[in-house]
Amino acid sequence: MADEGIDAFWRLACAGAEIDPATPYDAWSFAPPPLVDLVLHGGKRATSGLAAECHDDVAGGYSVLLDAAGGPVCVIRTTSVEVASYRDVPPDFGWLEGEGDRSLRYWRLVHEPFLRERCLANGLEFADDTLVSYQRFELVWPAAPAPTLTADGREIAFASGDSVAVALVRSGLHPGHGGTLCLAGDCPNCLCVIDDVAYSRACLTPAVAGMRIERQGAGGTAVVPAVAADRAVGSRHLHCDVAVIGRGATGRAAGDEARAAGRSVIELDQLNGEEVAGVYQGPRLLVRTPSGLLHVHAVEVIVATGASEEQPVCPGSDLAGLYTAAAAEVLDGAGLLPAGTIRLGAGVRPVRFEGDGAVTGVVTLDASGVEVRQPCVGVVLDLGSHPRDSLARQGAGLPVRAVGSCAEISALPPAPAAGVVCACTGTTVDDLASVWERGFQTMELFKRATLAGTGTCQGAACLPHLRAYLAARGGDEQPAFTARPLTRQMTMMEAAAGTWHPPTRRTALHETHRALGARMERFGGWWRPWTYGDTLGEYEAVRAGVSIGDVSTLGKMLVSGPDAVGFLERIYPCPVGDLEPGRVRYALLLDERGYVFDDGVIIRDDERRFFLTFTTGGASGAEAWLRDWAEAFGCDVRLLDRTAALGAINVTGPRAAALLRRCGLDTPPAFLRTADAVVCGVPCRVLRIGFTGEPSFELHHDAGRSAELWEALMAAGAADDIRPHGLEALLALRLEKGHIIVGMDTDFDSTPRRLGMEWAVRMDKGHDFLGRDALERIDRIPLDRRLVGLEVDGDAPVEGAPLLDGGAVRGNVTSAWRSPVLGRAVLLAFADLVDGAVPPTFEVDGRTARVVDLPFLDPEGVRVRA
Amino acid sequence: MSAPEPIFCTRVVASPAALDALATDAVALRLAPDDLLLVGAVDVRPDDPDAIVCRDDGWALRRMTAAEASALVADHGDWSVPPAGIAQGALAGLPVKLLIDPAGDALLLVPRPYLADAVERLP
Amino acid sequence: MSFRITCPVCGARSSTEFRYGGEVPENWREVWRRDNPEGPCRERWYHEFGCRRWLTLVRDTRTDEILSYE
Amino acid sequence: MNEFVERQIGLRWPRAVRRSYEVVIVGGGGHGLATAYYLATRHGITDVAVLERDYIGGGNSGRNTTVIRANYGIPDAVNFYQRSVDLYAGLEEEFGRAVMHSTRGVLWLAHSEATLRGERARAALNTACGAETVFVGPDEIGTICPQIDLTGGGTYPVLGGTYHPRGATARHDRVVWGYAEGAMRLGVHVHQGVGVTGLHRDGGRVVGVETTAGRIDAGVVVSAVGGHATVLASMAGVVLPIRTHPLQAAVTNHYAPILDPIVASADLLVYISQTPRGEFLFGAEIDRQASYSRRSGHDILALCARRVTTLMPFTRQLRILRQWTGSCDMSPDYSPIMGVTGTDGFLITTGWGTWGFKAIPAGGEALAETIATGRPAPLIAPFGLDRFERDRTRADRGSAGTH
Repeated sequence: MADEGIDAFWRLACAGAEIDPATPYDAWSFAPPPLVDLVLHGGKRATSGLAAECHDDVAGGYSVLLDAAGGPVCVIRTTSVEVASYRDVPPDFGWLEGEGDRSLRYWRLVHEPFLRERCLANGLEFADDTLVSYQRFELVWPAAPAPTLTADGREIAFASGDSVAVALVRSGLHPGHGGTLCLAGDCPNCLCVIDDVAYSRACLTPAVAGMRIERQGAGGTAVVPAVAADRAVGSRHLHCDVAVIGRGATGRAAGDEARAAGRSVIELDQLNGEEVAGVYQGPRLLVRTPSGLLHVHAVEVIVATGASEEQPVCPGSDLAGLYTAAAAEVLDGAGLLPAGTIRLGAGVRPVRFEGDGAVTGVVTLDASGVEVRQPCVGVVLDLGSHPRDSLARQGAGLPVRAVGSCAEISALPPAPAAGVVCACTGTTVDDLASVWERGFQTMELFKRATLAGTGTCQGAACLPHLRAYLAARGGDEQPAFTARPLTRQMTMMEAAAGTWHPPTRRTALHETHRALGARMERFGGWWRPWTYGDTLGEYEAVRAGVSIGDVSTLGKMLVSGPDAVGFLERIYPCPVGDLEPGRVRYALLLDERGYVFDDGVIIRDDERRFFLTFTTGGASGAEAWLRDWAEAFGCDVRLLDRTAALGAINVTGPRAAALLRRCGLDTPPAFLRTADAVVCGVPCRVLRIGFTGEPSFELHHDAGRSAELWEALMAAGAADDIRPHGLEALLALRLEKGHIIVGMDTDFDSTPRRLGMEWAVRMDKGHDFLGRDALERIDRIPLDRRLVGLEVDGDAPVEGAPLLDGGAVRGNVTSAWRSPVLGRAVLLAFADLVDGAVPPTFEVDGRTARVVDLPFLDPEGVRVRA
Repeated sequence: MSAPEPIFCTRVVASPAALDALATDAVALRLAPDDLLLVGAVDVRPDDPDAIVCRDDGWALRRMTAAEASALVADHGDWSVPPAGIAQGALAGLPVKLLIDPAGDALLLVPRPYLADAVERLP
Repeated sequence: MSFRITCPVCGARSSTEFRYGGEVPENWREVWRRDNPEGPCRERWYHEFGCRRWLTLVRDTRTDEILSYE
Repeated sequence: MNEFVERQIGLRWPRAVRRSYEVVIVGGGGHGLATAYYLATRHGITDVAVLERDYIGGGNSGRNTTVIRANYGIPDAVNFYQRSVDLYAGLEEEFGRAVMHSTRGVLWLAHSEATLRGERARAALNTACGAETVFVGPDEIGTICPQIDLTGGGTYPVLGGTYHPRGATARHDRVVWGYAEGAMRLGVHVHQGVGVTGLHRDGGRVVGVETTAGRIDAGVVVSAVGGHATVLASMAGVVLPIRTHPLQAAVTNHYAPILDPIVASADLLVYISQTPRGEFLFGAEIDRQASYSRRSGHDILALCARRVTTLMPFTRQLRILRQWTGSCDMSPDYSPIMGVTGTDGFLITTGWGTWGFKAIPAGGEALAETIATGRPAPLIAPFGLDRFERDRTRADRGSAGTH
């Protein structure tokens, strides 16, 4: 070794680890070098490389690992070298390489590009069967500090590769009563709270340094964690032809077969930390992984989850010290199977287990039926197995098939005679007998009357026993109950990963409003300024001076085409064909039932081209509505939704026209007229309307120029004390004029007649229109209720307050506001008719409300036309 | 990747045949048979007397590579991106348009009212 | 529950991207009639998150399988 | 020890199906069994058969989220559900059986001014109709349910809401079984595994049903089916304005009791409660499309989880155990459709949408009265099928949201 620093390090290591310093060693760094940190701190115990580049590597060799700067970091000893194809990566390599989420999926993600690059450098072509050298090693020096975790507040050490369950056993703690029965995720016995997440399967969770474990025990009630950390959980979507669940021999063979047929394959295995939580339509699999939620979209799903060993049901079957054969193998491998553990032969069913907490003896029957007791400290059982098929059953009706032992039908065990049959819920065989006697004799009633099968393992362990019991009592073997997701429990945060609340849209003036101190509110799917802090002042600015408001959220639509007029005649209940360019016409929108679902205005640009507006809330549905009917009527029209493209600012108040003149609009359009003009240098379509009861000019313009236009109007209006108004003020202003807000002052079944808006419908317009038939029929039925104006002295009652008449509810307020200009509260309300007429007064909020004509303000429309 | 920014577009709604016949050098997204979105201010005159051609301020745009676009969709959408051409669909709950060019560049268009949500949700 | 709908303009997408338009009525003037069929149902969907166009398809309401597109 | 094992109720199944009954009720869910129970107990009519194609309580009665409340949006509905709240409160005494009725209070949250307005209206109307519902501000909400994040994760701040103290839950299965047991005890036949395949008519009148167990004659046939109301009604020539939608719900594993009230949010469209067993039970709105499928979806689960964790961050690390799907028969005005149908001998109870469980006692009682007296019971008179053609729909936005 040329580098003296490395050699000195080697000698130091030899002294520390008792190695002969003359032993040859190699020195190298990972690609990328920082991976060496994972060896020291992350439990990395394997590496892999292109076999063609690794033929010198042998088991037993020592290496000094270097960091990015070439400095020595640690010494490792290679313990095994295995050469196999890329496809046949050992299943534990994802974990042993220690990278990413330690899944095999992640291993492939980073190793495929790496191996491709190495192939290229060696003049080889990378393929699935490219040979890879898989090397395992141990850390020799410096000795890694034994990793620890905290269990029930106690710090315990564990060995690399331990599951939490094994770590607990290793430390002398048991994962809870019966907690090492299966160690394969099939029983609820080892459930623990791991890092605040209860109901975690200790047997399937790799022990990681620093983890916090609290033992929970089968059937134990978990406490809601005091700390609910906002752990961001990622989600990702993968697409493939075939998803294979289970990487046992059968699963791998199925995957190989699909690959050989040229299909893309994704393999998932819970031993890799990939737990399939559910099989959904698609088919789509939801998969929990340590790094987040995985959505696997497959054309076909193959379930190769194998079989689980039958769990015993007899007195004492919930004691600690019982093991399935697989669990015994795991513990034995970790050197933790207690001496004195006995093995029962295949199919030998114990009569009972004895012990207090932990097993001390097992009683079986001999050939002549005599009980035999064997003392022991543990019992390994061999009761046969049952398909682990809940995912396959969930996928019934979808392209999901089970293969291997998961698809086999197992024989039912003998009917259980005593003991706990469902460990999750603590249901005993006595409980089954009790509900049977009470008439609950089918599987589903059985389940509901005992809750057996509704716990964490969702019946996986108890189902064969429940069926056996029913078969013995009732004769017929009853089907398994429905398999529903989730097969593996996800946390709420995992389930929510990648899902957002519906977005709330912002106008181009959003930041402008916020800079002005507006309180923004969700309204009709948009953020809108509710108030700038002084609603009354905003109201007064409109009534007495000039004010601007952001109405960009209004729906806006262009319609053109040879059938434009005919189409709109069928859409609107008012005439359209007689509308002249330059005019603005208010219009209701009716559904087929004759009910009002939106309103807006119609403007004609030319013979075959129109501009329409809709309410903020109605805008999102307007385009779909128009397109649907255009198709249904076979109309040749072009439609373009302009809502996002156009901003709109309403300039309103007695001094609005004067302001606009100063802004370049020499002749503001008259009431219900429209004109194209340049305002403050911004091209606008100007609509003269009167929603607020004052002269109002809606300036529709390219949304990119909204902020510029707003600022210019504010500057130009400074001399008039211009101020913006929010939605709260607007709702009050329009109420004084008796204008409805669809959705607030209407119901799902509001006909124009119920709204007192018959004037907006022209049954005689000479065209059929949506809702016309229905209105003709409904109009022959006596009216039952009507929207009316009411006045009350004093403050406004609650919006929604009932109208009372002699104690009976006779309607409800839809909008209310104490009008500063009128000096009393004004209300819109639905009122029941009595003998064909609305009574003159009602009781509202303990006061007398008088029915009055609408509008409350300016009935002649003098102000609005000024 | 840059953050999305509001852009000016030109929107052309016309008969499918008129749009098919339209020649332009502009970056073009055919949103539907009768609906074309052109990035930038483009002077086009489709052969349809009822065509609607107007400036469209309704979009924000973000440039990225095709590989970044694929990764973004894998993280936030349940559909996959075609090797080239236009793709439309939901990404993190937002309606987006993607244009992948065969050279490996991609454009992501988000309706301008969702710009702030896009910045938050599509890092 | 969501399922895949193949939009003729945009391709296969989750049904959550679409607005549901309901069954196509035999006669839309029968405003209170709902056939509510259990089995094949001819209905309308609007691709709100994509091309914003309607499509008509036949879906089996027992399984949510799309049987055909028009 | 499993304290949830049924130890009181006993079901006595009839040996055989008789060929004729005075009343045949199709559908062995809560509504069908309650109707039979009240026919027997209140009107002495015991020559009654309830036909259930699968097992009793296996439809929506077994798939709901067990919420009982009366805070509706129209007087007729408030009155009706108030009756149900009262009957539920006395059900344990009536049956002599535990149904795990538990008065928890319902908290309904608003996160926007528009919704706040609706909640004020709800409180005012409920109060006028005698159902206690009070408007509450954020501070009171924090006192009633400290687990709620009043900032709504910074984006859905709680502006206020309503509190309905008599809101309750009960174990749904026990309600169904209690009615079944009570009816059976008085001689009502409840048949499981008997599906109705057709109706027999004489002239216009329905006179019997064809079943998988043969023909059964009936003086009156009552449709109390959930999910297939349209299918059965169409056999009687009755066209229903009903669409069947899936409704999904989910539960977590069980945890020590912490959440007392039932909490719903009208803006987030979600509701959550903790069951006596300790599971957190939550759900959202119906699926938009009509469907008879009962396959659950991942999308609604994800949405629910997002909403619940926004509202109550303490739920973040709770594990979801199971999800399921029921079939809701939705009427156009979100109100039920009950009583006579225009076809003699054929009555219905349907349109229960997402609120069928809470209506079981009042619905059964009123329908039994209608059958026994031949006149629509006053409580359900507003909910007749003819209201649609008569332009007398009962639009109830109070029930249109969730559960």
